[in-house]
Amino acid sequence: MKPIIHTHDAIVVGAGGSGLMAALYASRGADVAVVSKLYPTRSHTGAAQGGVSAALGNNEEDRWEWHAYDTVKGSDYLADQDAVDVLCKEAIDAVVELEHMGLPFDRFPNGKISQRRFGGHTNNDTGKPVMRACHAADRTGHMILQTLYQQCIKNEVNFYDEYQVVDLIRVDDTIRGIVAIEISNGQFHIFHGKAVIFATGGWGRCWEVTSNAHSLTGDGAALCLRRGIPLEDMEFFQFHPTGIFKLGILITEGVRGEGGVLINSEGERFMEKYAPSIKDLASRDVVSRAIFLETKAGRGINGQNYVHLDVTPDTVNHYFKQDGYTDRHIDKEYIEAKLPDIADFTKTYLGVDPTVDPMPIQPTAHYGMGGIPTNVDGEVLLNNDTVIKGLYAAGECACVSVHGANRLGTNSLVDLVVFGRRSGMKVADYCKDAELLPLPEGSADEIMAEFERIRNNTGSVKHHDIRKEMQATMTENVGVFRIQENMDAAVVELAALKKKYVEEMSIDDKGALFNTDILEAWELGCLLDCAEVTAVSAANRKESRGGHARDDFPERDDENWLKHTMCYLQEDGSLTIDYKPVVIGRYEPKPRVY
Amino acid sequence: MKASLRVKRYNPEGGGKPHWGEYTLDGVSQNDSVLDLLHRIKWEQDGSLTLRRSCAHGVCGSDAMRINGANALACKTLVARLGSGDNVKIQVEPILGLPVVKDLVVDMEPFMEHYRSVMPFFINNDNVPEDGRERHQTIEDRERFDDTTKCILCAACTTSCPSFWANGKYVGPAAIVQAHRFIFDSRDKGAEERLNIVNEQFGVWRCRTAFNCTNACPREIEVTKAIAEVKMAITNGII
Amino acid sequence: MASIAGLRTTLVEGVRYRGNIGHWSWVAHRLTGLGILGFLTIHVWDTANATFAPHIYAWSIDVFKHPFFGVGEVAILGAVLYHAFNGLRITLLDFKPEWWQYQNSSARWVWGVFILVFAPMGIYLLISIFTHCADIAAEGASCWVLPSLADYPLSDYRN
Amino acid sequence: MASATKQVTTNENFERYAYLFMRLSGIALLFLAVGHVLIQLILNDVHNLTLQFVADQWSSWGWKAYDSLLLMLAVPHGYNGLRNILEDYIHNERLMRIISVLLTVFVIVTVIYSLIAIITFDPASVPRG
Ligand SMILES: Cc1cc2nc3c(=O)[nH]c(=O)nc-3n(C[C@H](O)[C@H](O)[C@H](O)COP(=O)(O)OP(=O)(O)OC[C@H]3O[C@@H](n4cnc5c(N)ncnc54)[C@H](O)[C@@H]3O)c2cc1C
Ligand code: HEM
Ligand code: SF4
Ligand code: F3S
Ligand code: FES
Repeated sequence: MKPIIHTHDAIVVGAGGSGLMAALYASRGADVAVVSKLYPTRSHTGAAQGGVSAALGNNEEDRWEWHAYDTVKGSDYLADQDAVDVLCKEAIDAVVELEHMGLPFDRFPNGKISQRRFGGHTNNDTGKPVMRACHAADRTGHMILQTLYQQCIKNEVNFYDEYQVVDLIRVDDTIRGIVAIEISNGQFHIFHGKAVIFATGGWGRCWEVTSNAHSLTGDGAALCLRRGIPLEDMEFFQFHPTGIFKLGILITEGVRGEGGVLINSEGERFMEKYAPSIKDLASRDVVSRAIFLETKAGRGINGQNYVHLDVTPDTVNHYFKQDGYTDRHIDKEYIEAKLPDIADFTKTYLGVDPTVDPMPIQPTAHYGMGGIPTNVDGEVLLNNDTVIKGLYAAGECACVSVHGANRLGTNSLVDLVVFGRRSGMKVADYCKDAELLPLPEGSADEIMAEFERIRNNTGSVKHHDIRKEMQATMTENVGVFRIQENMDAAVVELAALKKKYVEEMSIDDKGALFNTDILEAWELGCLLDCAEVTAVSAANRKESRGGHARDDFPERDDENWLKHTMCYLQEDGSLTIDYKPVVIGRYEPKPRVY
Repeated sequence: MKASLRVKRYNPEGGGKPHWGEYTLDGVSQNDSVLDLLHRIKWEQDGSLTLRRSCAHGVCGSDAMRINGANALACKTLVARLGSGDNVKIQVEPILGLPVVKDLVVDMEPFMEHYRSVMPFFINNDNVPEDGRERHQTIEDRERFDDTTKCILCAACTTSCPSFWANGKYVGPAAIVQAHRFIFDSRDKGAEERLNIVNEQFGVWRCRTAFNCTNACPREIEVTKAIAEVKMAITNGII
Repeated sequence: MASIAGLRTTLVEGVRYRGNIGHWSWVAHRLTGLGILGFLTIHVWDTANATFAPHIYAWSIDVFKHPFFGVGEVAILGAVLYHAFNGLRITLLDFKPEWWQYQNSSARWVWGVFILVFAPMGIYLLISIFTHCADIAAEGASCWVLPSLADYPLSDYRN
Repeated sequence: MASATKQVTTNENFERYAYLFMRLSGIALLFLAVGHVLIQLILNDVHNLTLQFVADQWSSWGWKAYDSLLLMLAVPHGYNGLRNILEDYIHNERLMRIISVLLTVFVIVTVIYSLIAIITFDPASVPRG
């Protein structure tokens, strides 16, 4: 079967918040195709709950500079501060623009967009949590995704739904397009264009317990890596403190924003010890580590590795009083109105009504701070300072870097809209002048051969077995706390798994129609690549910073490690590491206390 | 405990006919979802079993299927809800009224076409406020359409509707829910156009108030209520 | 690809679908509506005969006294009662969207009230079929024999 | 700020009024049809029904009016219902249009024919027996 060729100015890969935002803006000046393996509204942006931050100051004083400082501090000073300034300044416009597109934000009594408190977001003068997270109940991501998709329909953007992108066509230092499989019938397609924007989301499925969808397998990052693009800061992966025990389903930080507290087996609000001033609303890496330490010290509920997240009105009001909030008081109805979906999840999956009983939670693999390196216009970097023409990335798969070593809650959605928009505009601009470079002969041959290989490989191992082993080793060795020996073991084991993947794996479904067996097998390859880069980058960084916490190097080491990791895949399959300096601006690194 | 699953299989490639696949799983827990069980079949027994899924917790709308006779999301249907005892019997089929592509996967295009037909996007060409900030909306006005913003386009409602089974031209409850979301948004200016679309022959009037949609909706949207509100808006000329 | 909805889907899968009670109310409403309509059509045209061909009308009245039609009449009574009560329920739910939460309970109420009203009447009518047949048998005839139109000369029925 | 309602005008179309007619006529039929059935079947045993009985009833203009109204509502209600059902299952638009026209003609003929029967019925023509 010969691949079918389509030509568009720009090709957006992925239809989550970032992909749709980019498509919307790019389509104002160029002919855009959005190619996505899921129907757009099924992208994982739809799972985002808590909110999108912007210093609107709708209810109390707030400034974008405060937002920027919080972001930099949250990043453990690894974020590039010029990019952070862009993020926080443009967040205000971007959020207002979403409202103009019809996004149904919750409202304050004065009719303005409602905002709530969120981890790490503070009033810089008082150090107290500030109301910065704009939200639509606890389904903010869902509303962003729906709104953007709706606007794309309105603007008649071209969608290729359920087409899985499996290769990037790069010729020297130019990009010519991508190769995709039409999932429903197995047909290969080549999308020939002037520009490609990757917006494929995260790779949380490298770990066992994760808040990420089954579809988040790091395809975009892996494809870039395989075509010679480095991956930046991959060792920094965020473990969200409050995932439902064993399932990993996320319980938004908004629960704590509304007053919820973490309680150990002794009934103690343990965050008071770890972050005396903002307690349960400390930034995520801090809280996850605290939970880990509590359970390790035997203070997990029933001796197991989980603690309770308690948002029952009695508990919450008790601590409000203790914290001196005289004006705050909540009741059952308030919780139900503000956190309806959370209540639905815990009732469905745990049989727990959060207004009556506490929820069992544990840290869950959540968000990749690293990814495909870009500048503030979404242009992908070939190395520390050269841009590769025609290639862009935005959203979770990209690393601008605004999140550094640890992302603040709500800052991902901001990232999607701000940098999705910027890259969209940049692409529209680029396509105006750029010429369509010819498609090389046989652009799809290599990947088609790879699929034939997977299809026909004989062996006794199923992709699921390899996936389970990878997840086990990543959880065990490259999790919340890390030590050298374990990370090294993970690197070795991942290499062995990759070998197994090539040599011993076989699939059951040999057909062409909607073959999810072969696609899952191929996705596993992407996961293995992302896992390996993560493990290698982690083993290399000999300090603790943000999401990368080491027992053997417990301190942050600005002298040696205030730099970004850039990991390259070499021709021979080995990974090499280089570094990129961090852009420091107004905020000099200092110790991080909450 | 054990679970015995009967899954409707169909692979037209090579002229296959629809048939039941029978699978037994050991070590099943009350808290497993049907998606977990289908995954186990796919990963441990037969990799060719085909279904859609993504988020695994009921927010993406990928895995609507007919479980023990009624539409539901596989990832949100726990074994505990389907039976107790040490051998739970579970029957899984694709949703009705859309062409089956393979096994549990149906062609969503007719459904999406209806969705797109109701102008499911915000319309307001007035100038934005002078300060460049957001339009205002009262809490009550926002509440008015809250329920219908929850829709994840899973198609469980439309494919449970006897009117849709009978005639695929019926725009279907999901599209009406989407229209409702905008019609009752105080900021939106496209209400009349949308009302006219669902006022057509195969619009809201095809709804026979059977309530299958409401019962099937995994987001617990009050679907029939929304449809009735649209009917009344047309009838009374007031929204 | 177009949707594959149609009569077959409804007939085969509509019965297999495990909807809630509202689903079965819909099925019953549709069937009773059709049933009544069938009867009504015959009934209307037949009744017009009272004016235009009274002898045929008189004959048909006697035909309808056959136990077969007697049972049919019981069914029609049931159909009208159910269809009427459920029709009211549907109308209220359409006109009062906010009452949607009573969908299940109202459907159960409709079935309950229907049975309460229909059962005694149905039994009464069934008994009267028996007594009718018994009366005729006492006269030495049989209620199972259909009258012949030839026995109904027009002159007997029009002045 | 209080929430305000908006006035809207929408296209006139047949389906919308047909829908309304089904519901409103249904409510009227709730009394007319159920009443009719109860009177015919229960209050007057079917087995006592004769032409004479009809003559007695239609000697009153009140009953003539009752039955006419019932006729004019029930027949269109029933046939519109039938049209709805057929429209569900018959997807050929031309065929369906033809059927609709036939049904309409049939409804009109039936109603007019029966109305004439009711109105022109002369109780005196029935021999007292
Ligand atoms: C449970 C949860 C809650 C969260 N809550 C918040 C929050 O409250 N606030 C916040 O700021 N952030 C939150 N986040 C983080 C944030 O939601 C995500 O980081 C963000 O949505 C990622 O968006 P994206 O556009 O990059 O990718 P996604 O939305 O993940 O979309 C990826 C897209 O890429 C497509 N794709 C992937 N691979 C391929 C391929 N090979 N070919 C074609 N298409 C492909 C997919 O189909 C999909 O359309 C949350 C995350 C999770 C998991
Ligand atoms: C006695 C009181 C009656 C009431 C309250 C009533 C009410 C209704 C209502 C509200 C509907 C609309 C259903 C819908 O669109 O989903 C309907 C449909 C229907 N009615 Fe009636 N009706 C009554 C009597 C009759 C009679 C006497 C007939 C027969 C002539 C009849 C035949 C039908 C038919 C065929 C349908 C279509 C059913 C369907 O669409 O599934 N009804 N009725
Ligand atoms: S209304 Fe409910 S059932 Fe229907 S598509 Fe939306 S979420 Fe699914
Ligand atoms: S099931 Fe169908 S008939 Fe109406 S109430 Fe729901 S759309
Ligand atoms: S997998 Fe997302 S809804 Fe079930």
